[in-house]
Parts: sequence; structure tokens; C-alpha cells
Amino acid sequence: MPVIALVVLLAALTVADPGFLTLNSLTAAARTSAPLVVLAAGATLVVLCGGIDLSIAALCSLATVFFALWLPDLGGLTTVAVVAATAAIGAAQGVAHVLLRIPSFIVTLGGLSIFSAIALVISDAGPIRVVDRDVTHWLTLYVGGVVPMAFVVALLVVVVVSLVLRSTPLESWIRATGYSESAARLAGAPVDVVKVAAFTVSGACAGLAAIMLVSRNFSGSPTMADNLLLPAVAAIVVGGTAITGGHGSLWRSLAGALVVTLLRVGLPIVGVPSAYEQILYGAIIVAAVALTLDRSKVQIIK
Amino acid sequence: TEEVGGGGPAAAAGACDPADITLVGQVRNESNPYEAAWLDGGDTFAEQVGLTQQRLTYDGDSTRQQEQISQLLAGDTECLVMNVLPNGDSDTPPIVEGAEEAGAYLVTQWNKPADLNVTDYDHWLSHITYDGVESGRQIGDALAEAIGGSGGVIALQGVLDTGAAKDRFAGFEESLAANPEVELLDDQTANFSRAEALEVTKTLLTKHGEDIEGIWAANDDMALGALEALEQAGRTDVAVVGIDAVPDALTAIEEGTMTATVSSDGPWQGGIGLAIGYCVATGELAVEDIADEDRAWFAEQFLIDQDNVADFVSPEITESDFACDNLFSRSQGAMS
Amino acid sequence: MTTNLTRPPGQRVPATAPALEVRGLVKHYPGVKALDGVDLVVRRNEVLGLAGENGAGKSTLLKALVGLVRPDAGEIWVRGEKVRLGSIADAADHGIGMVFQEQSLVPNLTAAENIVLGSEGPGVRHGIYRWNTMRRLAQEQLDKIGSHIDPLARTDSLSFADRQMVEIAKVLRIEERTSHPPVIILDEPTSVLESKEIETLFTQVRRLREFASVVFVSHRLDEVLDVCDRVAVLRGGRSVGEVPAADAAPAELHRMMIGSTGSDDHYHGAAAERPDEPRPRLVVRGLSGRTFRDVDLDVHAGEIVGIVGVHGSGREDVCRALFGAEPTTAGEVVLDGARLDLSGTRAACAAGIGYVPAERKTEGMVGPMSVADNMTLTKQGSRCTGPVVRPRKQAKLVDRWIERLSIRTPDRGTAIQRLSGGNQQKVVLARWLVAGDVRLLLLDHPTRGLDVGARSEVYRLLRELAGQGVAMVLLADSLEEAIGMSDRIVVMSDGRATTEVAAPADGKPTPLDLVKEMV
Amino acid sequence: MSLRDAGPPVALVVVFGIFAALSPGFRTLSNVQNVLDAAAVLTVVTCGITFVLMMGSIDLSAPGIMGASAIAVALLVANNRNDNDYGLLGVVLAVLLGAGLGCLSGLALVTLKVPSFMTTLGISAVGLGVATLMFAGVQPNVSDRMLAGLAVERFLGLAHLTWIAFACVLVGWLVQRYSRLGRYAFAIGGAEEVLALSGVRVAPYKVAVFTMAGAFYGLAGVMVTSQLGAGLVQAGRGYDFSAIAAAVVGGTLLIGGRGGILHSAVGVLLVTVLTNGLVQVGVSPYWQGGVQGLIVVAAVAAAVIPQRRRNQVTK
Ligand SMILES: Nc1ncnc2c1ncn2[C@@H]1O[C@H](COP(=O)(O)OP(=O)(O)OP(=O)(O)O)[C@@H](O)[C@H]1O
Ligand SMILES: Nc1ncnc2c1ncn2[C@@H]1O[C@H](COP(=O)(O)OP(=O)(O)OP(=O)(O)O)[C@@H](O)[C@H]1O
Ligand SMILES: [Mg+2]
Ligand SMILES: [Mg+2]
Repeated sequence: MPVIALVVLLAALTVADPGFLTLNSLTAAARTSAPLVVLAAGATLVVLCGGIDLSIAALCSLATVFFALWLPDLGGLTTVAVVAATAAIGAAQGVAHVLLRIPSFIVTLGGLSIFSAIALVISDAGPIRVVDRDVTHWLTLYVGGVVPMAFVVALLVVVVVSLVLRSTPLESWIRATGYSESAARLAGAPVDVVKVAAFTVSGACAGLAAIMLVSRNFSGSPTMADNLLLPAVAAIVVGGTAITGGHGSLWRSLAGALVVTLLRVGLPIVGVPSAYEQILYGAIIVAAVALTLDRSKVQIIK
Repeated sequence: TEEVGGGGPAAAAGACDPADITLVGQVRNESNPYEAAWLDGGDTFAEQVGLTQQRLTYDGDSTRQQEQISQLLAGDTECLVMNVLPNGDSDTPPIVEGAEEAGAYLVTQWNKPADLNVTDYDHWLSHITYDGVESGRQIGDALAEAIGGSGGVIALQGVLDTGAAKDRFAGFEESLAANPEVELLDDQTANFSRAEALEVTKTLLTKHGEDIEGIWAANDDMALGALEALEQAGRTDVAVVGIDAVPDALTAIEEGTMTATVSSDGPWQGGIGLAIGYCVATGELAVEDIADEDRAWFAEQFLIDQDNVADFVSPEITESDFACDNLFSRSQGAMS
Repeated sequence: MTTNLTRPPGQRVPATAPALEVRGLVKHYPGVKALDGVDLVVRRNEVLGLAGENGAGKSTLLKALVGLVRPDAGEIWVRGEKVRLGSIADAADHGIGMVFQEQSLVPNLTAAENIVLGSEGPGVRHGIYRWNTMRRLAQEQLDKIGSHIDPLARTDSLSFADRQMVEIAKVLRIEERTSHPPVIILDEPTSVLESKEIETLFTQVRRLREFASVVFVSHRLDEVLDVCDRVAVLRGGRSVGEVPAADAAPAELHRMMIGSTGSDDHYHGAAAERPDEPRPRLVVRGLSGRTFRDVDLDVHAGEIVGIVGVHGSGREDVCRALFGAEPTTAGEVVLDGARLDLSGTRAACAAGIGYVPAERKTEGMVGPMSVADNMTLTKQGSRCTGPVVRPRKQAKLVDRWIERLSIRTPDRGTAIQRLSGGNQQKVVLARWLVAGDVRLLLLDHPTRGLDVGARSEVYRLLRELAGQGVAMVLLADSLEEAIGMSDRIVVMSDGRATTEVAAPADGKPTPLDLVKEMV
Repeated sequence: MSLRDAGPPVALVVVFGIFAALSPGFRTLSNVQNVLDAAAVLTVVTCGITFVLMMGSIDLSAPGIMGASAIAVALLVANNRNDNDYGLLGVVLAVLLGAGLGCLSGLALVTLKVPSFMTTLGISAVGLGVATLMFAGVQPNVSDRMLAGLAVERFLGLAHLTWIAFACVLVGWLVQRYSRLGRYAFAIGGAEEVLALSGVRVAPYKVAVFTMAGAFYGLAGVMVTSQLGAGLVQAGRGYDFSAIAAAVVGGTLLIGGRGGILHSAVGVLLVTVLTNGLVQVGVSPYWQGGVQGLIVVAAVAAAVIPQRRRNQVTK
């Protein structure tokens, strides 16, 4: 279903501007979507568990700063260090959520402002240029001359995480937690561990997305990714994952992220004036969800 | 030079048929008078040369700006002219690199990392900005004068990680150093926003009360928010200064509720960037012929107070400003 | 439309027309034929029992009668008129109301609001609540069934049984809604009630008979025969006959239900031989928590210990505490010589403890997940090799248990919420058995909602497990069940374990003995 | 009030006490008035959002609806852009515009069965688009005495807007306690499927709740316009998350079925006191957001600790 939404949207954009459906255009869209796909994929896990992660974008911004700051010292290891750091931060949020029993919405909203503050302070409230581009250069390459490496990496994230979920008990634990946490707990499912793991992966994905952004912008900045929060959550929902938990998948979020990206870049490029662009954006994402949500799996729509 | 279409970017340089040129203006949003006026200025120039400008807005969202630019550059870029307001300093390098690679003509305004040199590029034609330190100092001095050279003031900073906010505040600090009797009681950020400035000012007014004699704001929107707060608090004895010369601020200066602002001419900015690109694209101006000091320059700005406000109330666009031989007439010198 | 075609206009409905009649009702679900041409007649002023195994289609039929299930074919006639019931409100307007098998109250509203919900009448005027009227209306309903619940208490602060009384009080509002004699449907209303409350309910049912018709579903066949005038039997979605209640025996009914002679032997009197072990498997000393204090309890391997007590005795919380699902303030629990970590359910599972919660729908199962996933949710090891899931391995295992417990499901991939209540319960039980390593089972009303056959299967299963040395703590559905199943019975009252009564196969106490201890 | 509702008020008192001890400026009467004035708009937005949260839905439409109503009211009352001078009628129309947009998100929810997260996000974008259209590049400045006066004139030391916020809380509380709409909203959060089983059609109530929320946002947009003296497209920026945070801090559950207007009012005060207090004690602007986030998390944590239960579900 999300794929249908994607195709329809692409067709509509092509009708509006026949020049839109070119290989160049699609390549650019794919490259553009990569960080969003990664962010949405990570946060999807948290949503599947029935929670929400509002900190992904702020954490991603913080990670761009980390990257820019650490690169001179760590060189090639920076990538690993940044992802590890954001994973640890994600895990810390997960632990706060399960131990203190604070709703994930609040923990991550708090995280959002705390990460922003830290990023502002350690970056001295300004962008930090990344001069040594070798470390991120590989992300700007193209596989076979057309498929952007960043997008390939994003795809890999989706594939690998999906495979791990499917081939281990994690998937059934996550779904059980999302559908009915108390039943899952009384069945002895490791609910707390699963939740912390979801937040950890979400954090790691924020770190990876940050590296993609740095490879694109040649700098780290304390607000770089802040505006990706709503698009990322929108991508998850547009993909048809139930915001109430349990039902959904990373594949859906991938399609959702592509839809959202096309809307963000496509509408202005085909020449829709900005006021109408907003109105169309609003109408189309609602319509897209109407198309993608599998209502037999989600009885009550909140 | 008539043969357009087959050649690579280099061959096409300066060889565009005027009718083939695509003009793009990109700002944050159209729901802000200054930036709306900027895009209108772009339209005016486009009309002048018989073209239309593609208006892009990215809602103050850095990633979205990059996304739009890369999508734009994925299309036909041979005769593309872009006049771009980068969201922040860090957003400029990727835009520049993208344009360079795609062979699109680019003029940027306001934000650029200090160590990024326009002269290193062929398609990044020029970077225009106003000297933020200078404006911050000018209104700081005006403020000091308005409160009689001594007294307590508060400062409303802009979005903390923007160069504009930092420069302007640095200028203000210079002014403070020059006016030792003026005491900075508090500085807070209101993110260039009128609504936030209202709340912050109210709080600072209760915190410092009568000690506040002046308010320094990093832009007019915040200054206007501060004015509302003063009105609600029933205070008429506080001097307020801002930067940008938006219409409401000019009105306030005319009415005497606001002390001073610094002009930045939105319509001109919207036109000039496209004009530079257009002139190079059509071959009327060669990149090599642009003087180094015109590749990154401060545009002329004026301190506006009650004495001269009448001259600025309705900014006029003069066609001659955009003539290919007159493009850099407003330069105040190269960026340091 | 069809309403008017069934009889010439102006003709009066014959007074003899049955209150409710169902003809050839059919309902398909993906993979199952829940109803396969059911015929049923509910006469005026009678209590009709409806019996059938789990999954026979009782609930589906009844839901069709209140407009919740749209039948694929067949007709419903109310008082001689053919009707089409599109919604529960439609049904209520025709005087048909129902108490559902799974509780359906809004937990965060007051009891009063739940009772009048959807038909507030004078309780709400122009959209504005009139709390006093509302309370009065609710009080009237509660008085009918002699319940002493505070109408303004939040529903989630009431005990399970009290909530059931609220449900019954709620359905009795039908009386006020229609001028016709109503038809009131009770789908397993007694499965969570105690004998005293059941008595109250039956008094009500008998009172209702004076002016209404009642359809009554229960898996306790003696109960059905006791309160009903007539019992209709469903099997595999078809009506297979009916018997007058007066001269039928439970065994006969049961035979009709399963279509052959089955054993109605509930409790398999004799306990299996157990190896004599000096040390109890489970030792609880001085366990205290929010609702219980100083509980001591020993359970030997292969022993079934029943805990009985009135509502609020705290026995349920003791069970949960042993499973790490309820905080404790003091005390020590030792399982097979090792001190138990009561901090969470994970530790309990790892130690070999299993728990079957009473509230199946919210705590026992994950509704939208498949039977297979529900069954292997706990013991992932049984479907994995190392950390990797092996779907074939899982399938084989699950299929074996589906067969072994005769769970009725189209296949193992069906979402558990589509199964009948009894079959769901079997899946929940099976969850603890798949790995074969359970040492202590905590069973909170494990046979709630199970039919006679399934129940004796469960009993047999529990006995068998006991024979294999599994220790069990049982909170039974009824005193009879507790007595029949347990080797020893602990009586709890007011959060304390007060007495212990031995219940060997050859010397069972009578229910009366226990009741004396309980009060 | 049961124990589990006591956390947020206690947190409020504690936070207030700490700031009062730290900063002499904070504990002045005029600052208390300032805090109440500053809380006015957020209070009204939160009144609306609380009903939606009570149903277990979520509402992100405040920025768009507030933007649209802010521009609309500025263009309807006496202003510098056109000759309209509808005064109070203009205010009513702007509130109705908000209600209409809210109604749209409710309708999309019940007819298209799209989760409220998406419908309200969509409506927010639509509202911003409508606002940008009306804005047309020139800021509408309000010259209407009445509207401007709401923010300036005072009664018993508080701005009229603050009294409007009080009135909204009172109305919200009455609706929540004494109207079928309010009680059903509460019940929908508790067990929506049960309402259906009781023969209640929930869809109209859901739409009504979103409409009512929209009306509150519309009013909030008007209030911002009154404060700023001009209609801004960004009048509602950030109010979506701060209102949700305030409601949750006050004890309203995001999964619905618990909390209410009074809880939310406490939450709003807590958040506003924090914002004000941090400025008063002079925390660096760089750190302010972070400190605020930390305190909110700590406050919620402190509030839930006494009511923690083993098998409690936290989403
Ligand atoms: N919503 C549904 N979707 C799919 N199948 C269903 C659904 N509801 C019921 N069924 C199936 O229809 C059959 C009849 O179910 P029903 O609930 O009517 O049984 P029952 O006689 O009430 O059993 P019990 O005594 O256990 O309550 C069962 O096989 C069940 O799995
Ligand atoms: N969440 C709660 N808050 C306050 N009191 C509670 C809560 N849950 C249970 N109780 C009270 O604790 C006591 C013990 O309840 P519990 O359900 O354990 O009794 P029980 O013996 O299992 O009853 P039953 O026979 O109904 O199963 C009761 O008085 C009950 O009202
Ligand atoms: Mg049933
Ligand atoms: Mg109990």
C-alpha cells in the first residue's frame, strides 16, 4: 500500500512537471531521502513498541557537532565513535523511560531540549566546518553511477534491522509490547530490555543520519537536523505503521520517507506556490495515510 | 556563441540566450514581510528582463533548503541563476559546491562561513551581506545616546547559532565598551521572533523593573515584540532599537515609540542577486572581470532614526541598480 | 422494507408469536463457519439456556441478535416481525440487550455512568449531566439486583465481580427503554461470580421471566439446567436440538454438545502417585504486600494447592507477587532451594514459574498476534535454535499443542482474538507447557469460560502435569472445583492465610466446611 | 483528589519555592502577575488539547489553526490592510475559523480513519497555508482598540487576556464534568470499543471534541494577535508541543482516559513558572532549554514514583 501511494505521488508530480521524472531527479531525491529514511527507520522500532521518540532530530544535530569536533582527533574512527555515542544516549533515554516509568513522550521531549542545549554549548552556538572530507567521502559516491551511496546505506539499515527482527524473537517481543504491554510482561517477555534496545537502535540511527548530513553539508551544526523530527514521524505514519504500537514495519517507513521527501522537494520544484504548497502537503499526507493504513490490524484509530 | 545546448557547462558559460535563463529566488518563508519583499524584488527584476522568477521557500528548515537545492540542481542547470538566502552559515558550503558542480550561477546573501572564499569558485559569483558588527554597534550607539549615555539596558539576541546574531551582538558589545556608563543588565535570546520577544521582555521587565532604560534587539521583529511588552507594562520611557527596517518598525520610529533601526533593503537584495547571475549568464559580465572585492562584500546600510525615517518609508526599486555595469554600486567594501 | 411485506398491513401481531426467532442464520469468518444455519426460538416469559462447546458459535449467534455481527444469511424475527438489526441501538429499540462474555465497561467512568451509558434518558438533558438523577437511575438498577456498590465509584476501583454486577444492572436498563417485553441475553455471566452472587443473579433471572425473555449461556451445565426452562444446544454452528430443563441431566446435555457420549467426570478424584519429597518445592515465608500480610505457603512438587477466599481476600495479589508482577514489602520465597528474585516477571519465568492471569483479554493474550506467536511468546527457546527463529520448528511444536489441547482454530497463524474464549484460554495455558520446563504454575481461574469438555481436558492436563512433578497454586472458579482439584486448600481472608484444609482424594472436605473457614 | 493526582501540584509548589528562594525578583507580586499573564495563551491552547488527549488522540494542529485565526482576526478588525472593522464579530469569526479547521481534522479522523496524529499535522499545514495566503506579504497591524486593549488593560492586576484564560479553564472544567461531550471524551479514552457496545456513536463526539479544540486554538490565535498588535502566520509556532508537554506534566495521560482541565492548568503553570524562573535566576540562554527539559522530566518522574506499580503500562 505505501508503495502505491509513492507511485501515485510520483505520477502526479510528473504530470505537473514532465521534467520531474528524470534519472537525475530521482537520484537526487534518493540521496536527499537517505537521512530521513535512517531516522524514521530507527524511530519506527520505538513506535512499534508503543512509544515515541521525539529526540531523534535533536540527537542527530548533536551528533553532527560530535562528528565535527571529534574528527580531527579520531580520524577514521569518528564514524564509529559517533554512532556508539548516540546509541548510548538513546539507551540512556530508554533506561530512564523504563526505570522511572516516565512516558516516552516526556523523556524524549526532555531529551530533545537537553541535547539541543548541549549541542549549542559544545559547538559554541555555531557551525563547525569539517575540513577533512575523506572520512565521509564514501557516502557521497554513487553505486553504479546512479544509486547514491547514502541511500544504499539507508536501505542496508532497513534490510539488516528487518532481518534481525524477523529471524530472532525480537519481532514478536516488540509487537507484543506494542499491542499489549501488560500481557507481554505477564508472559515473561523482556519488555524493558526490548524497549531499551529500541531506543538504542533509534539513537544509533540518529548518529548514522548525522554522518550522512555531515557528508552532505561539510559541517556540523547544533540545529542542523532539528527540522527533521516531524517529517520523520510523518514518514512512519504515512508508511502505515500504527502510532499506537504493534503493527507496522521498517519497510513501510522507507516508503513513507520517500513519500514525505517527494512532497518536501517535489511540490516547490514543480512550481506550486508556497502557500498552496502547505495546503497540498497537508491534504496529501492525510490522503496517503488513508491509503496505507491497514485497518484490519488496527481496530481503534486514535 | 549562439550555439547553446550541446556544450558542457564551460562552453555554456556566458552563452545563455536570455530567454533560456531560469531565475530562482530562495528565502525562508513568505510569511515574513522582509523576505516576502525580497521575493517581490526578485519578481520585479525578472519582469524587467522579461522572465519570471521561481519562488522557493524552505520554512527556515536547513535540511529542506538543501533538499530543494539538490533537487533543483538535478534538473536542467545550464542557464540556472540562483539568488539564495542560506538558512545558516553551515548551509552555504553544500549549496556552493552543488552549484559549482552543476554549473549553475549562484549568489548568496547574509550567511557564509568566514573561511569559505568566493574567489575559489567559478560559479559562485558573489556573496552579499550587511556588516552585522557595524549595524549592532550603530544601533547600540543610538541606544546609548537615546538614554543619555548612561543607564541599564537589556539585549534580545537572535537565533544563537547564526552569524547575524553573533555579529550584531559583537557590535553591540563594542558599543557597550565605548559607552562605559551603559550597563547591560541581561541578555536573552528571543530567536528573532516577535512572540518570544514579547514574553522574554515581560519577564525581564519584572526582573529589572525601572532599571531598564533601553532595549537592544537583534532585529526589528523582536524590537516590535518588546514594544508590545512595554505597552502592556505601561512603560513609555524605554528606548528600543532594532535592525532590518521592516515597515512596522519604520512606522514606530515615525511615531516616536522606537528609536532607531538599520536598513537592509529586501527588494534590492531580491533583485541584485538575480541581476548578477543574469549578467554573467548572458555574457554581459565575465566572472573573471568581477573584482575580488566584489565577490564578497558589505552592502550599504543606513542608520534610520526619526530624522531620516521619511526617506525610507516606501523603498523604491530603481531599475538602474540592476544594470550590468552598476551592480556593485552599493558596495561598502569587501568583507574582512 | 421487508418488515412490511411479511404480513398484511393492519393485521395484529399474534400474541402467540415468539419473542424472538432465528431462522437459518449463517456467518462465515475467514477459515471458519461460525454459524451454519442456526434456528432458535425464544418464547415469551421463558429462560432459554444455550449450551455448546467452546467455539460452537454461541457468542456469534448472540452478537447477531444485538446487531453486532451482520449475518451472511438467515432471518431474525422479533415478536412476529422480521427485523434487520444494524446496530446495538437498533437491537435495544427492539428490546434486546446483552451482557457480553468479556467485560465491557468503561473503566474510568463511574458505575452509574456505565449503567446508563447510551441510554441516559433524564440523566442528561440538552447534553448536560444531571448527576443526581443519574445516580438515582443507577441506584434503581443496582437495587434490582441487590448490589450495594456506590454508584459514583469509579468502575476500575471495583472488583471483578462487582463489575459483573454493574454489567447486569446495565443490561436491565432495557426494561426502561422499551414498552415491549424485553429479551435479555446473558453470555456467561456467572463465570466470574461467586455462589452468593450467582444466587442473586438467578433470583433476578427468575424475576425477569415474569415479564421478559432471557437467553442464558453458561458452561456450568447444572447451573443452566437449574435456572432455565429449556435448553437449546449448538454444535459446530448448527442447532442440534433442545431439551426441557426439568427432566434433563447434565450428562445428557453434554452428550448433545459433543455429539457422542463423553465423560462428565470433572475432577478425576484420584491424584496421581507422587514421589515422596521431604522438601517442598515452593516455600513462602512471611510474604507481605499491599493487600496481603505474612503469608506462609508450602507447595510440594506434584501438589496442587488451592487458595480460596472471598473477594478482597488478597489471594490474587499473592499469586501475582509470586510471579514478580506485584511488589512485596517483606518475606522470602524459595523455589527448589533457591531464593526467588521477585523483582520482575522475567526472573520468575526463568526460574520455571508460569502464571495464567484471570483477565485473559487484557493480560493473558496479545490479541492481534497469532496463536503460534502467543503460544511461544514466553518460551522463545522452543522455537529458536540459538538466537535464530526457526519457523518450521515453531510450527511443528505449536501444531502439536493445538492438537493435544484440541484448540479450535483455522490455523496457527490466526490472530488469537478471533478464537472463542475457551480456545484462547487453552492457548494461554499452552504457553507455559511448550518448553516442558515449568516447575510451578500459578493458575488464576484457569478454567474461566471453558466448556465442560475443555474443562475436564484442562483438569486432566493439570493432573498429568502434577504427575510429572509440577507444583501448582490454583485459584479455582468455584469451591467445587477447588475441592475437586486440590490436594490441599489454603483459606485466605483479609490478606492473611488463616487455615489450611487437607483435601486428599479419599477425604475431600465439603464446600460447607470451607465456607465456615472463609468467613 | 487522590494521591496520584497530587504529584504535579506538589511539583509546582516545590519549583515555585525554589525559585522564590533563589531570586528576589521572582517572588514579587508583579512577577506573579507576569507569570499568570504569560501563561494565558498556553492555558487556552492546553484547554483545547486536553480534551483531545483525554480521548487518547493527539493534536498537532495548534500552530496552523492559530496562525490562520491570528491573520484572520487581524484582517477582520480595524487594521492597516483593509477597511474592515467588525470588532467583536471579527473575533467570533476567527474563533469559528479555528473551530472549522478543527472540525476538518476530526472529520478526516472519523471518515477516512486516519490517525489524529496525521490529520492534525495535515490540518496544521493547511492552516499555515491559508494564513500565508491571507498574509499576502504585508503584515496586518491591528488598530482595533478593543482587541489591542485585551492585552493592555488590567482588572485586579491581571490583563484581560488572563481573565479570558481563567474563563476558558472554568468553561473547560464545566464541560468536562457536566456535559455529555466531556464525559464521553473521557470515556472514549478509557474504552472506546465499550461505548460502541453500549450503542453510543462515538464519531460525532470525536468530531465535536476536535471542533471544540479548534475553537480554543482559534481563540488563542486571537489572543496572540492582541498581544503582538499584529497578525503573524507564526503566531502558534511551538504551541503544539508545549501544550502537550504542559498537559502531560499536569498528569494527563497520552493514552487517554485520565487527567483533565485542572491537571492541565497546573501543568501550564509549572511550565510557565519554569520559563520565567530560569530567566529570573539568570540561567544562560544557551542552557535554558536544557535545564527546562531536565526539570520537566524530573518533575514527571517525581510525580509518578509514588504511584508506580509493577505491571503498569507506560507508553
Ligand atoms: N471476529 C471473528 N473473526 C474470525 N473468527 C471468529 C470471530 N469471532 C468468532 N470467530 C470464530 O467463530 C467460531 C464461534 O465463536 P464463538 O465466539 O461464537 O464461540 P462460543 O460458542 O461463544 O465459544 P465460547 O464458549 O468459548 O465462548 C469460533 O471458531 C471462532 O474462532
Ligand atoms: N488497584 C487497587 N487499588 C486499591 N485497592 C485494590 C486494588 N486492587 C485490588 N485492591 C483491593 O485489594 C484487595 C485484594 O484484592 P484481590 O483481587 O487480590 O482479591 P481476591 O481474593 O483475589 O478476590 P477474588 O475472589 O475476586 O479474586 C481487595 O480489597 C481489592 O479491593
Ligand atoms: Mg462465547
Ligand atoms: Mg480476584
